[in-house]
Amino acid sequence: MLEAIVFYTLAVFTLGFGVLVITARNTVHSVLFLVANFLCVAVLYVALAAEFLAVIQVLVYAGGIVVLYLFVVMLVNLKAIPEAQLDPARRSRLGFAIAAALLVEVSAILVYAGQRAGPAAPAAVDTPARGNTELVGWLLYTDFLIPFELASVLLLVAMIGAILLARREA
Amino acid sequence: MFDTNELVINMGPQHPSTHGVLRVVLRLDGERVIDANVVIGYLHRGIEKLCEYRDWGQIVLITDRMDYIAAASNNLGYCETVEKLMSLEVPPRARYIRTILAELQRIASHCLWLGTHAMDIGAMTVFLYAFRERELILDLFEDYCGARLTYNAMRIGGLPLDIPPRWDAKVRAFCDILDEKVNEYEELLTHNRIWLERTRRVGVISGEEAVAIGLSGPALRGSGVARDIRKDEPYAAYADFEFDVPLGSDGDTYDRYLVRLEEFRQSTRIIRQALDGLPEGPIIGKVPRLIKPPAGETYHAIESPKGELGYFIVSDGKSNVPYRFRVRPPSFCNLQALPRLVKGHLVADVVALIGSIDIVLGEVDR
Amino acid sequence: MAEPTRIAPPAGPPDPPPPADLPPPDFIRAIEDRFPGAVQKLSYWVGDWTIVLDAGRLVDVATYLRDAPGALFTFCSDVTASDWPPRPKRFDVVYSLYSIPLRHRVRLKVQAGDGDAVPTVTRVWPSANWLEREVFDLFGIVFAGHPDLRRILMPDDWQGHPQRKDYPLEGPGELLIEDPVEWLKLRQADIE
Amino acid sequence: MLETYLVPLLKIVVLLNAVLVAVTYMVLLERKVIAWVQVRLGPMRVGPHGVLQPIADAIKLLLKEDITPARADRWVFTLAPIVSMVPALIAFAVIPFDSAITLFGYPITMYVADINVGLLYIVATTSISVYGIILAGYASNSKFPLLAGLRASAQLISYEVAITMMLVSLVVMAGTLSMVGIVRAQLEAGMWYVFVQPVAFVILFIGGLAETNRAPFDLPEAEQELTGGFHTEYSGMRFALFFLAEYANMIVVSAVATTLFLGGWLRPFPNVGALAFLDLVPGWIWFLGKTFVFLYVFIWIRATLPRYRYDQLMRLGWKVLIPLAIANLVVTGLLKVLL
Repeated sequence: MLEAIVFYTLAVFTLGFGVLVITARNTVHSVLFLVANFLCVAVLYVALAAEFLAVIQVLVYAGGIVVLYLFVVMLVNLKAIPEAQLDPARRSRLGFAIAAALLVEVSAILVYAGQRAGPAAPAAVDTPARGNTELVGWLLYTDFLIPFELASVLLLVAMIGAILLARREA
Repeated sequence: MFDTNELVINMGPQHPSTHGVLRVVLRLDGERVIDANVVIGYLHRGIEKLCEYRDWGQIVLITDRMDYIAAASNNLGYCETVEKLMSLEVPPRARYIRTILAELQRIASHCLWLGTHAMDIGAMTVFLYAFRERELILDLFEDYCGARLTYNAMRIGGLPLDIPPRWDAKVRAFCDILDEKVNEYEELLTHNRIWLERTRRVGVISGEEAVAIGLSGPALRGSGVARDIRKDEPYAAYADFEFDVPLGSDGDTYDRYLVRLEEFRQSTRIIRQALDGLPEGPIIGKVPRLIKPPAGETYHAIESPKGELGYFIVSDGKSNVPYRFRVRPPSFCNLQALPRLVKGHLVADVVALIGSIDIVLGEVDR
Repeated sequence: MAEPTRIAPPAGPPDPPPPADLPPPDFIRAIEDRFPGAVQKLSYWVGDWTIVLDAGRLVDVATYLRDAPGALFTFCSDVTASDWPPRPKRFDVVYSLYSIPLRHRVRLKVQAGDGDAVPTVTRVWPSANWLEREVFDLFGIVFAGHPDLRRILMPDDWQGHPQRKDYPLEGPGELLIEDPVEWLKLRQADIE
Repeated sequence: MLETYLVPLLKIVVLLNAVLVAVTYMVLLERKVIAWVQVRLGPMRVGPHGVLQPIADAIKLLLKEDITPARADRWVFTLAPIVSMVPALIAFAVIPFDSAITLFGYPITMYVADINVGLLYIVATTSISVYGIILAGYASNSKFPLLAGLRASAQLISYEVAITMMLVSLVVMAGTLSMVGIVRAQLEAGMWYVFVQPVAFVILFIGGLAETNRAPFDLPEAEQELTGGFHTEYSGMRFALFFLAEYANMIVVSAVATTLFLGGWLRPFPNVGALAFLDLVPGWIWFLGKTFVFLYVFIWIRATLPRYRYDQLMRLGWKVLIPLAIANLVVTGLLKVLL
C-alpha cells in the first residue's frame, strides 16, 4: 500500500516535471525541471531497492551532465531562435516523424518483451555477490562484458574527438 | 554556430582591488583580457590649478594630499624644487633629517603596498603584518611632527622642527624590528609556490619597453634598468650614504616584488647611516621672510617610493604665488603601462598587476 | 586665500639666455648643426638647459635626441604646458627629457597658439601618450597624430580647459548657479 | 514503529540542530583563529571573548532587508541558497559518529543511516550543491556573479572527478561503499587508511579544499577580483545560507576525511594493545576531535596562503590530481590482486 502511494506520487511528479521541461519558456528553468525530474527518478530507483542506480543517477545525470547543459544554456544566448526553425510546417512534420518513430520503438519493445518468457533476474541469484552494488558490478563484468567494453571504447573515441574539435589551431 | 560574445566588465570605480577610485573597463574573452581601458580622474581636485593661487609656503600643505601614502616625499620634492629655484642652501642637519624622513616614508609606503598587493593575491595575513609595521612608522612621524598621515613636515629651506629627544633611538629600534619582519614577510611569500605561480611571468615588460612607456621607480628597476634618482642625481643627503639599488632581471611581478622587498633593507641601511652621521647645526637655512623666487623655471625630480616624482615650477618673479605649478606624478605615468601589462592575462592577474605597479589615486588624479 | 599680487600678466617665460662663458652641451650644438633654424632660443637657468624649438621640427629633433649617441634621451619624464595669454602664441608645451645611460636632462619647449596643433611625440616616446592627453584636457592644446586624444582627468563632457589662466579657479560654477539654462545651452552647443 | 520511525526522526532532529550550531560556531572559530594568526583578538564584544557573536550575527542577518535585484530571475534567485544549503545538510545522514552507544538501556547507533552506497551518496549530494552556486550566479543578472558561478562550477566538476577517482581506490581497499563498513575495515586492517593510502589522503585534502571553495581555491568568492563572487547580490538570510552552506560543507569534508582515512571513531593505532586505555575516551569524541583538527587546518591554510589563479587551479586538478588518482587506483588494484 505504502509503496503504491509512493510510486504513484513520484510518477505524477516525474511526469509533471517532464512536461514542464518542454513547456517552460525560460531555458534555464527548463533545465532545472530536468534536474527535478532526474531526482524523482532517482527516488523511484530507491523505492525499487536499487540504491546504487539511484545514487549514480544523481551523480552522473543531475550532478554532471545537466551541469554542462546549464553551462551551455548560460553561455550561449538561446533567446534568438534560428530562422529555419521558425517554419511551423517544418516543425510539425519533424515532430510527427520523431513521435511516430518513438511509437514504433515502444510498441516493438512491448511486443518483444511480451513474447519472451520470464525476466532475466533469476540468473543473478547464482552470483556470489551480495548487495546492490556488487550485483551490478558482477553483471557488468560477466554477462554484459562486451557491451560494457564497447561502450567504454565508444566513450574514449568520443572524448578524443571532443578534444580534437576543441583544440584551437596552433 | 555559437555566438562567442566578448564580455565587457567594468572594474571600479568602486571595487575592492583598484586601490581607490580607479576604473578599468576590461574586454574579456572568457577570463582572458583582450583590452583594458583605464579611466581616471575621479579624484581630480585640481591641485595644480589650486597651487597657482596659494603662496609658496602654503603649497607644502597641499602636496601632502597628493600621494597621501608618502606625504613627506611630496614635501621633500616640492621644497627642493623651490630651493633650487631660489638657489637656497639647506643646512646639512636638515638634509640628513629629510633623508631619514623620506626613507621612513618609503618604508611606510612599501608596507602599504606589500599588504595590499598580497591581499589582492589572497594572502590576507601579510596585509595585517605589514600594517603593523606601518603603524610604528606613523608613531615615529607623530612623535616628530604630531601628524600621522599628512605631515606638512618640511619647509622651504629646511625643516620646521628638530627631532625630539630620544627619537633617533626609537628610529634605530624600529629599523631592527623591520629587518626582522622583512624576513618574516619573505618567509610567507618569497618561496611560496602559489605566490610564485601567481607572480612569475605575469606582466612581463622588458627594460627598453619599460623605459619607453615611462615606468619609473621600483617598477622600472624590476625590469633591470639601473635607474634610481637617489644615485643618479643625488638630492637631500643621499650622496653621503652607501646603499645598493636592487634590480630585477625578468621584469615580471615577482621581480618588482623582490625589488621592493630589498628596498626595505636598503632604506634601513640608509637610515642607520644618517643617524650615525647626523651633523649638529641649524635646521633651516637663510630663508627670506617673504618667499619670492626670481623669475625662472625649473624641473626637479626625486625618487619617491613610487618612482620619479618631478616638480616643474615657473616663477614670474613678481607675485607671491607660482605662475605654473606642475607635478610629474609617478603613479600616473606608471599606470599608463597597465593596459600594456594586462593584455593577454586573466582577470585575476589584473588585480595583481594593479598592485604590482603601486599606484595611489590621490597622486594619479591630483 | 593668497590673492595673486599680479598686476599685469607676464608676456612670456623669462627663459634667460646662458651665460657667455658657459658652452652648451655637445648634443645641443649638434642639433643646431643638423637642424638649422630649428632651435629658436636657448636658455639656461639654475642648472637646467631649455631648448625652444620650432614646432614643425619637434618630432625630428626628438627622434634625434632619443637616438643620437651623445644624447640618448630615452626617457620622457614629463610633458606639460604653461599658458601666457598676452602672447600671440600663448602656450608653451614643455617636454622634460632624461637620459638614463648618460644621466643628463634637457627641456624642450614648443610654442603654440590657441587652436594650433602640435605634433605628437607618442611615436618617439610612448610614455607621452597620457601626458599629452592631460595637456590636451587641461589646456586644450591639440596634438596632431595622437592615437587617443580624449580628456583624461576631467569628465568627458566638460566645458573649457581648467589650467588656462583665464579659467577661474572656482570653475564654471557661477554661470551654472545664476543661469542654469544658459549654462546647459552652452554645454549642449559644445557637445554638438 | 518506534524503532523504524521515531528513533531515526529523533536522530535527524538532534543531528540537524547540532550541525547548525556547529556551523555557526565554525564562523566564530574561523574569525578567532585567523585573528590569532594575524596578531589580533577577533570578536571580543558579544559575550566573554565573543562567544555569543554567532548568535548576534544570526539575529542581525535575519533582521536585514532581503533584497532581490530588479531584473533577477526571482524564482531561481530564491531557490539558489536553498539548493546550496540542503545537500550540505543531508550529507550528514550517512556519517557515522560512533558505532553504537547505550542510552537509557537502548543500544543506539550513532548514525542516521548506514546505506550500502554511503560513500557514493555523499559524492552525489556534493555534486548537487554546485547548482546553488551556478544558479546564484545566473539569477543575479550581474556579470561578476556570473563569472564566479562559471568558475565555481568548472572548479567543482573538475575536482569531483579527482576525488571520485581517489575514492575508488579506497573502496578497493575496504571492499565496501558503506561508511560504517569502511571504518570496520580499518579496524580489521588494524591501521588507519592514511598510512596505507597517503596519496589518496593528499588528493582528498586538496580536493576537499577546492570542493568547499576554501583558500587557496576560493576563486568563486575572490573578493579582490570578483567583488565577492556569486553571492554579491544576496543580502540578509539568503546570504547567510550560502555562508552556512560553505561551513557545513567544510564539516562534511572533514568528517568524511576522518571516516575514510583517520579511522572514524577508532582510537589511534587500534591494533596496539598497549594503547587500550585510550578506549576510555568515547569513540564519538575521537571522531569529533579528528574532525576538529581538519577544520583547524582548513582555517590555518586560509590565513597563510595566497590564492591560486583560475587556470592554475584547473591545471592542478586535471594535470596533477586526476592522473595521480588514476595512478593510485592502478597501483592499489595491482597490490590488491597480487597480495
